[in-house]
Amino acid sequence: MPWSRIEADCLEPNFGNECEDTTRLVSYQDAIREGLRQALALDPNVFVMGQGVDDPSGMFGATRGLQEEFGRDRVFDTPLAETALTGVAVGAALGGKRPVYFHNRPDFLLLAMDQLVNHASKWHYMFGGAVNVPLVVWACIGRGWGSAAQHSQALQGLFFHVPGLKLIMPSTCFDAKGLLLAAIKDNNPVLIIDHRFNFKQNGLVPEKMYTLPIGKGQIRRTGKDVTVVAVSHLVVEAFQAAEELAAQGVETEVIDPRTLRPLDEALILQSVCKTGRVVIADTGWKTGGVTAEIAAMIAQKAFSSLKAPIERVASPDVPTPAGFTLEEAFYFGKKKIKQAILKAMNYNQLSAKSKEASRRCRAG
Amino acid sequence: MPWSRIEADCLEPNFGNECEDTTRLVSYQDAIREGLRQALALDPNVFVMGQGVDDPSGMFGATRGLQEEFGRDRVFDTPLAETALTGVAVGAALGGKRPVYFHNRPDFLLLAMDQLVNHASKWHYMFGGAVNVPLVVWACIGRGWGSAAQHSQALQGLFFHVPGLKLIMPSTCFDAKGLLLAAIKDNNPVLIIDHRFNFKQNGLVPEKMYTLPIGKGQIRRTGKDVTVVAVSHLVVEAFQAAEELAAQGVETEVIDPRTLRPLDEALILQSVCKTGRVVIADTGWKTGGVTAEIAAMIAQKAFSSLKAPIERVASPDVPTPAGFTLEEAFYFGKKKIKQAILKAMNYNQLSAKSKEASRRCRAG
Amino acid sequence: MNPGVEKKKEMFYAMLRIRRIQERIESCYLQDEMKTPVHLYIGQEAIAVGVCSALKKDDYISSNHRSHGHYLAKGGDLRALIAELHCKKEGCSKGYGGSMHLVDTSIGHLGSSSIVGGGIPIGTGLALASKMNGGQRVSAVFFGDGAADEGVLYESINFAMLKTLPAVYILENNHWSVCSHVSARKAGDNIFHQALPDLLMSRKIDGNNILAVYQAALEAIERARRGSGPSFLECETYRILGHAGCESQDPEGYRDCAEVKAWKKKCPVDNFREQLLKEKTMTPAEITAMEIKIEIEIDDAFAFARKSPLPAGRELENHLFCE
Amino acid sequence: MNPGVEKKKEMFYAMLRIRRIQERIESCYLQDEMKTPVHLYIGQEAIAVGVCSALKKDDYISSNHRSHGHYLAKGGDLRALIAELHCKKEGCSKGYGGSMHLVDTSIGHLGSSSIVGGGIPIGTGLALASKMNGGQRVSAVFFGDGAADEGVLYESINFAMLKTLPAVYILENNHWSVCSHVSARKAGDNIFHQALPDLLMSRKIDGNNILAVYQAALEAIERARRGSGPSFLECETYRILGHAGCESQDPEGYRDCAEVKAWKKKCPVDNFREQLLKEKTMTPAEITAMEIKIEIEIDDAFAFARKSPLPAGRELENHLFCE
Ligand SMILES: Cc1ncc(C[n+]2csc(CCOP(=O)(O)OP(=O)(O)O)c2C)c(N)n1
Ligand SMILES: Cc1ncc(C[n+]2csc(CCOP(=O)(O)OP(=O)(O)O)c2C)c(N)n1
Ligand SMILES: [Mg+2]
Ligand SMILES: [Mg+2]
Repeated sequence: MPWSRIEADCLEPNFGNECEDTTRLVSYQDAIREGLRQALALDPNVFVMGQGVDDPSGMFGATRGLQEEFGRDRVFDTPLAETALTGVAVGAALGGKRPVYFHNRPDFLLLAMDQLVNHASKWHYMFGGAVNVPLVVWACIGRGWGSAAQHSQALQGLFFHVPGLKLIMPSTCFDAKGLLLAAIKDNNPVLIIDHRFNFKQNGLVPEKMYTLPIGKGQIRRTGKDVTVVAVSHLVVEAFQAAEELAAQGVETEVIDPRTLRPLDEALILQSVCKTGRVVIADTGWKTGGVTAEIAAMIAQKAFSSLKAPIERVASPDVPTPAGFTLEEAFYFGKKKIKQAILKAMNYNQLSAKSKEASRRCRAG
Repeated sequence: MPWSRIEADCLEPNFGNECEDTTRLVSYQDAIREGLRQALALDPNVFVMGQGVDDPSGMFGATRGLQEEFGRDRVFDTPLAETALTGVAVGAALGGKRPVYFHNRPDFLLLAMDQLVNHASKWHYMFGGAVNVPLVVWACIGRGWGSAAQHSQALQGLFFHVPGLKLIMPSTCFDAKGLLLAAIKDNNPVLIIDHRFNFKQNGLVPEKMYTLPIGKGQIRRTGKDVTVVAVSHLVVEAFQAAEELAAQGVETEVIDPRTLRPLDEALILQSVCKTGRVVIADTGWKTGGVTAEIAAMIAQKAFSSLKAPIERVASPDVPTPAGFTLEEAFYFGKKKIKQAILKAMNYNQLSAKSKEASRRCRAG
Repeated sequence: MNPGVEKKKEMFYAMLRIRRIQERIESCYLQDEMKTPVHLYIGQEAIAVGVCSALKKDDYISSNHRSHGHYLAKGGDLRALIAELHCKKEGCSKGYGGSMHLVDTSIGHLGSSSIVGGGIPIGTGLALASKMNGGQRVSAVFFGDGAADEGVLYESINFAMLKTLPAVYILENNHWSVCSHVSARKAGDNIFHQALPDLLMSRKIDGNNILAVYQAALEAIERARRGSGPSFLECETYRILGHAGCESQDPEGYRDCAEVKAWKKKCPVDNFREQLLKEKTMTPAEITAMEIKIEIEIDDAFAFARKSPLPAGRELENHLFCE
Repeated sequence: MNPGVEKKKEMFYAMLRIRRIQERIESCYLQDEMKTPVHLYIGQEAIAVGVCSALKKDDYISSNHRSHGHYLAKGGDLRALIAELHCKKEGCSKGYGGSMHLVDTSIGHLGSSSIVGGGIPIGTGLALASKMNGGQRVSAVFFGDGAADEGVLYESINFAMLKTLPAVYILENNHWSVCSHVSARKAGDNIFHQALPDLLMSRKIDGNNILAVYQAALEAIERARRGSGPSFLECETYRILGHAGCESQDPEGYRDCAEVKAWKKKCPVDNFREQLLKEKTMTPAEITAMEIKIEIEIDDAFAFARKSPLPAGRELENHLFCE
């Protein structure tokens, strides 16, 4: 049953842009766990809580063994009471602690919305800066094996809309560790939304403690023809799509924002200014989701650079179905990203303009 | 204290497009109450629940007197237990009832997210159509008098992202009644997000029972130069801005989508095709909100018609502050919409293109 | 009150049938034809059967991720269940739901939620709908000890007491929520046992004893139909297998093998079989006949499921809204 | 245990001071200089003062929309409160929070929530932080009968019992949530009174009797500091004024005038004054002196607040994130 276990059995693509100083291959789960261990060892105020963080399966392996090492007071299981426990984490953070709350799936965060949105993300502002909430909440998107409507939602589109909440979606082992540590170090509430497909990867990760800046994206592949902004595990899919299209002479630039809020707008705009063509790929629902904001932002700030309509590749606007034939239609990856790239490439501005104008205005 | 009471002391603008068959002026609260009364009288399965629906203040007056008329079984107060009570409403709907759950403020809906998003909006799909949830949830955005961060959120940007949930935001007395009745008649979960400023209005409302189609917008003013898509009480602000700009020779088309999900894309696109310039105004936060989706949709589907970047007028990306001087900076209306219209009008595509291109690509 | 010979046989048959169905699912599961996370009900059969045997066909049930037992005990269609586990078009949820999302409106089962605790207020709402219609349909709400951690239970029971709803809350305390023992999540006894008895009838029952469950359920259901309000039945039981999937997929090391062993001895099916044989309510031959009948039915259901067509990808956007 | 003369005087002074401050706010409110929804604490002073008099300065409190009493009783700065009500820069929340969002970190008040029940788990988390640091700081969590409807209370108390946290839950049962009587929302008695006493010390107290509240609070706080876990104190009291704003703004017709009248007679400040005079703990002259001192302090605070600058619109985006 591939549902609850994942093997780290593939290597990340060689993006060629990080971690020059190590040759150490580490699995995604171990990268996270190493970050947690280092944070727990460094700062006695850090603690880890969540349903099943002390399980043998240990949150996809990310928390395995931590309770043995750091004790039951610093790594502990919680009741199934997401509303209260999120508030407890907020309160502990106000009391000087640095909780890392593993929430398992984003679906369950819907029970924690009041504490996350009404409380954690407003607390600093609401009191004019007198207090702050150094809280990390982590959740991992489920996918496949009939996880269905309530166990596989990619809900970043909701949290992305909330001021006061930082939102991280890593895609590499290196980033998973460095951004987790940055989140723990941050004095504000930070939500990390991970994806179970990331846990298939092994990648280069230095042993030392390091943090990555929250708000800085990364170019995963340079190209001059078209820009793809891809989120989380779709970075790998976009990269592969780009490599394949290179054979056809299309040079794709792949951008991994790494953190959605704050978003590295400059990096994206710079690329769009060069290419004039854009594809945005996100695992969440299309309408009102992450692709909408990034597209709207580009369409406004790089208006005159755009040579073609921005293509948005996102999940269809339906709940996730259980059946695998339906899942196949629901999920997407390399193939659909390739199609979108080609669509953006093949758009001919001038001819389209006249064609569309005549068609529309006849209708209008 | 203007906080909890609102007087219906002004007349809606004469949009000239609805309700030709009556001269009856009705306040916004009475329009809603009349709709509720007619639904309660027509269908014994309809009932009204919510904190304070039997109060003397009666939900801004919208539910006043209904308990006296229809009894305590059909119009009743609830405990402060938004999570469970939303689930109770879902269950009652599954059991054949048509609950109308008044939730007061959208801020409190954050406690009901699990039932709204994980349950109500997925139930029909998740069971392959075997069951359905004819549920209406109503909430009214607070504003002013230091309502502050937890009592004035315009959260449509969150709910807008959720497949399976219809989302209505009326702006006139006529629509408030007709769309409420359409929502009650609908066999799916429908969320109505209202705004307390709407309750200042009186407008023409026929006495008869009528429904308006969910998914059809309305042109509130025709114009050939620029399109403004405005949501909820901003329709009036946009209309006034348009009227004032007409004196300066700018002819603004004002579109009221009325329902955000489904969205009347055709109506919007038709207008944009004509004008080529767009302003979108929404009461919610800017990033990842309603303006993002509408802008992205237009930028894609009317790409070649656009003569200027789409302007988005929305709330700043911070929690609502309490202080009135800060509130003044936070909220916006006619003035900011006017500025945005002028900005869109003054954009000169060709000159901007060359300027921007040279600037950007030097930076890049 | 002794349920009588026929009722006992029926209940035994229902338990045995659920057990055999679960076993068959388990034994086929690693073939990967059922691509959906199954949460087997083995060891808890007495609860679903005990309660549902006391319900009428048009009474409501609400269920959770561990859904097969409730669905079958209430009378849900077996073929439609197995087809759903195969994510087929003729599944009860047409392949959109999978194992955790079963439905059969013909028996008052309006859908199970896989959000822990999610079904509790919904079941309460069904009781409200029933009360508004005269209160003759009882709403039986099944949930686990994990769900009892959620505040929505407190809110729901308060509401049911407030409105004297015809609801029966059935806590299946199988001691575990995934790999978390109830003692890691819950302080002391379930507080609802301390509610005022006229507001909430409360019982703690041996959930592996079908007759005890049946008896308590009868009492609770009778109370509900009488208009006297809700009840809370805590049924002590045990999750014999792992949280999800089959036995071999249970991770090691989180619980004591001796504990599992001890509970296996308290098997509700075996014990009831022995009792029925001892008191001569049934003969071994009758049981053999049952086993055969069940096996045929299961074979048929699996054959049906395998033959049933798969939903096509282009049907993805169906069923988002109801006309 | 008798608190002694000095302590009694202190407590009386604290109650009188809160009362006079609330009255002043009420009397000025219709001038519309305080553009923020105020929820006055008149009639409930014995609770905040009784509890906070038993707390140390670095103990934590969590508060709600009806926030003035808790803030003042714990020692929050008066000028900063009045300035906040005027939405001024020198307000405790710099004008970003308003009446419902008070804070004073120097006295363990880390911010009040206006989401009913929202502060309950946060106060529980403060108790967790304290426990992790040795458990010497107690977390006192104030909330109303409306908040007791919310499931988060059940979840929070369960967690506090599970982890034996140094938390004291103080339910201020003033019988009303806006215009909803507690009987329209709650079935029967508060169920936490039935918890096992070693898990949760539970008391039902006359919340208008300062000595009773103080006594119970001492017990609960001592228990918390000893590491024995949480307590639940239900203080019966009454909301004399309307839900928000001043008396004249209370809508009519939702409650019986006789009820209000009867509770006005149980005024915690008046009754304690009489008692202290009768038992000769204080003289009328001492009380007059107190009144004068308080009035001067209030005048000063309002003058301070009026003079304080307003936050500028361009500061809108400050304080979103902490560096
Ligand atoms: C709100 C929520 N939190 C967490 C989960 C993950 N989860 C799925 S099943 C389960 C175990 C629930 O335990 P219990 O209610 O005792 O039922 P059992 O599995 O023992 O039958 C958990 C934690 C979930 N589905 N929903
Ligand atoms: C979750 C939530 N629901 C509803 C409200 C609206 N509301 C604000 S104060 C209040 C009354 C709460 O009553 P109670 O807790 O008894 O406090 P009291 O006002 O009596 O002091 C309500 C319903 C809210 N702020 N938060
Ligand atoms: Mg369990
Ligand atoms: Mg109250």
